[in-house]
Amino acid sequence: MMAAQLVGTGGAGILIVLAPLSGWEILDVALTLVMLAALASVGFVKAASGDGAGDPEEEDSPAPPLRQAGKDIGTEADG
Amino acid sequence: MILFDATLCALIIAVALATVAGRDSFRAIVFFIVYGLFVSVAWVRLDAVNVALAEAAIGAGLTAVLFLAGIGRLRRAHVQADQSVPLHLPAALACTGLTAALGWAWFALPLPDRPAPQLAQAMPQAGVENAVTAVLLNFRAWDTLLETVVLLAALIGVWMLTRDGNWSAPVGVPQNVRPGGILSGFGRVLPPLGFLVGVYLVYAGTSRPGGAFQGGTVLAAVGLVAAMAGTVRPPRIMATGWRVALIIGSLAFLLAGVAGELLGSGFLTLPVAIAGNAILAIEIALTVSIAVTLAFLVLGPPESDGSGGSAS
Amino acid sequence: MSALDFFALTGAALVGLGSYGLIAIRHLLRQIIAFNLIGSGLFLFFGAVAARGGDSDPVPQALIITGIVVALSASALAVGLAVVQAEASGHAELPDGDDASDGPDDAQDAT
Amino acid sequence: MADIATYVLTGLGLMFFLAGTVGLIRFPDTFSRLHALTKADNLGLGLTALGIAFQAQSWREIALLVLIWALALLSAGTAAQLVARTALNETDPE
Repeated sequence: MMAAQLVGTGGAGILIVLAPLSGWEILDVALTLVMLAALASVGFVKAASGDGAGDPEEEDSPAPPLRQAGKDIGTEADG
Repeated sequence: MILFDATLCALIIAVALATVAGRDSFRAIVFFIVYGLFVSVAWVRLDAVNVALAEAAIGAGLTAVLFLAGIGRLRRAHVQADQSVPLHLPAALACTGLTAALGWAWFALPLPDRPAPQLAQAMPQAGVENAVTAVLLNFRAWDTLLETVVLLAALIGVWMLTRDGNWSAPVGVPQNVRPGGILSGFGRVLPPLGFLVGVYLVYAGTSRPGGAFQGGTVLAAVGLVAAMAGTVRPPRIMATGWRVALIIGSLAFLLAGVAGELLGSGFLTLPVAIAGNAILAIEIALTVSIAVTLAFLVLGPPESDGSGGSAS
Repeated sequence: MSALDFFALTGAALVGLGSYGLIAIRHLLRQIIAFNLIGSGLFLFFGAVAARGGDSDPVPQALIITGIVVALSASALAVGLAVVQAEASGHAELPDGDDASDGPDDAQDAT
Repeated sequence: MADIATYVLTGLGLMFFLAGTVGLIRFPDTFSRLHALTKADNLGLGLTALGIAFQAQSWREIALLVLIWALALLSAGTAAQLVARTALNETDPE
């Protein structure tokens, strides 16, 4: 699970070091990598949780008051 | 640098081996993410930064999250865990043969005289400085137009898998988030930053590496983080506004194509005078569509609480 | 050996590895992962061919970007189908399709 | 002068990367591995970015480097917390 983090920081590190050698535009690649590694670590945590979509912080309390999150957007037409 | 390249290639193969031979699917995905990183660096070394961006965003990012979400959905359905893979000798032999054949093909192929001079001659008429963007949105616009249709077809295919009872539920599995927790805080801080990064990539795509696909993928990732952290609730399939967002890219493309026909330069051929502005407009519309489509593809068909897997 | 040779041969090796995974692994999700390995191996091979002969050629790069996006959408559909199959059968594997040819083995197992 | 700063800072950063990765492989449990990875690697990334920033041609590159590091720090801190909580849930079921 920590691999996602290692990929984010390690990959960004490799690309940053390469940047002066093979062109500064690869900083954009490093930025993208860090962004997506953030998403991947959320994905990992979610996949490791009990129902595949949980929050590890909620699962230690016995009866967690789950909320189904946030406000509705884009629900103009219902089926 | 050749030592760096050799090490990189060895690492790619080692990680791919671990992906195939790993103990369970969770580990396989871990290695797949690392694999995506290395392949992305390989594209940088091959002097294809546009592809490196796409691989970093899609290969190492969205695809892995798609598989992780797949594991989560299998777990919801109480599917039994997988076992390790026994060695399959005939398959191993056949695949070694396949690799050997491809390697032979590499050394047997005649050296082409590339890049073809036509592209360099045509670049002044493209309207953008990034040659890859010019190819994608102008010279080979047919490919990209049909690709947006493929994306839509895949999304329709995914939505066809929805159970009848879930049709009006929000897309994807219901996400549980502790209010005020770390995850929900992250879901508020990251999206604005990520949105900036995505828009920057699209904007950069006209003159340097980047573009609608890369920027759209980052925006899709932002949407996915927001959805998984509970900042926003995913929309329903029936939501009209989101349906418009899905098709606006293909629509803009078609409109530009028809405009090219009317202005006399031929269907999907942008007249030189308006090429720059037209590409920017297409690119913005395309980014919206790609971002929404990819995010919906990764979220999967709607599933409502409690009925996951019990309906059969 | 030039650097391009390394990348092309890596691509070839990835195609082989991915094909092996696709054949040998029964778990559907991991088969899809193996399928993605084949795809990116082919892209790498193609990219190495494109980088041959000097400057990098934008046309193959554009095709590869298209390919990466299409591979993702195909994978999404495949994951959706795999989950439905797993929900219906309780296993994330396809049933043995060629029961007829495996018949004798099955009979032996049964007795 | 700028070159020396780049070499020193980048070298230092790579050492931290190495230390963090060795820690990830060698440490016995999730928590100590997380500690090695999160702190050492992100310090390494920051030092590397600082070192490379001395070579930058324009402010755009420096801004990008800062943004990369900031994003890495933000996501590493969050991920460390969440991964640790997941590991805690696994080792200590109620």
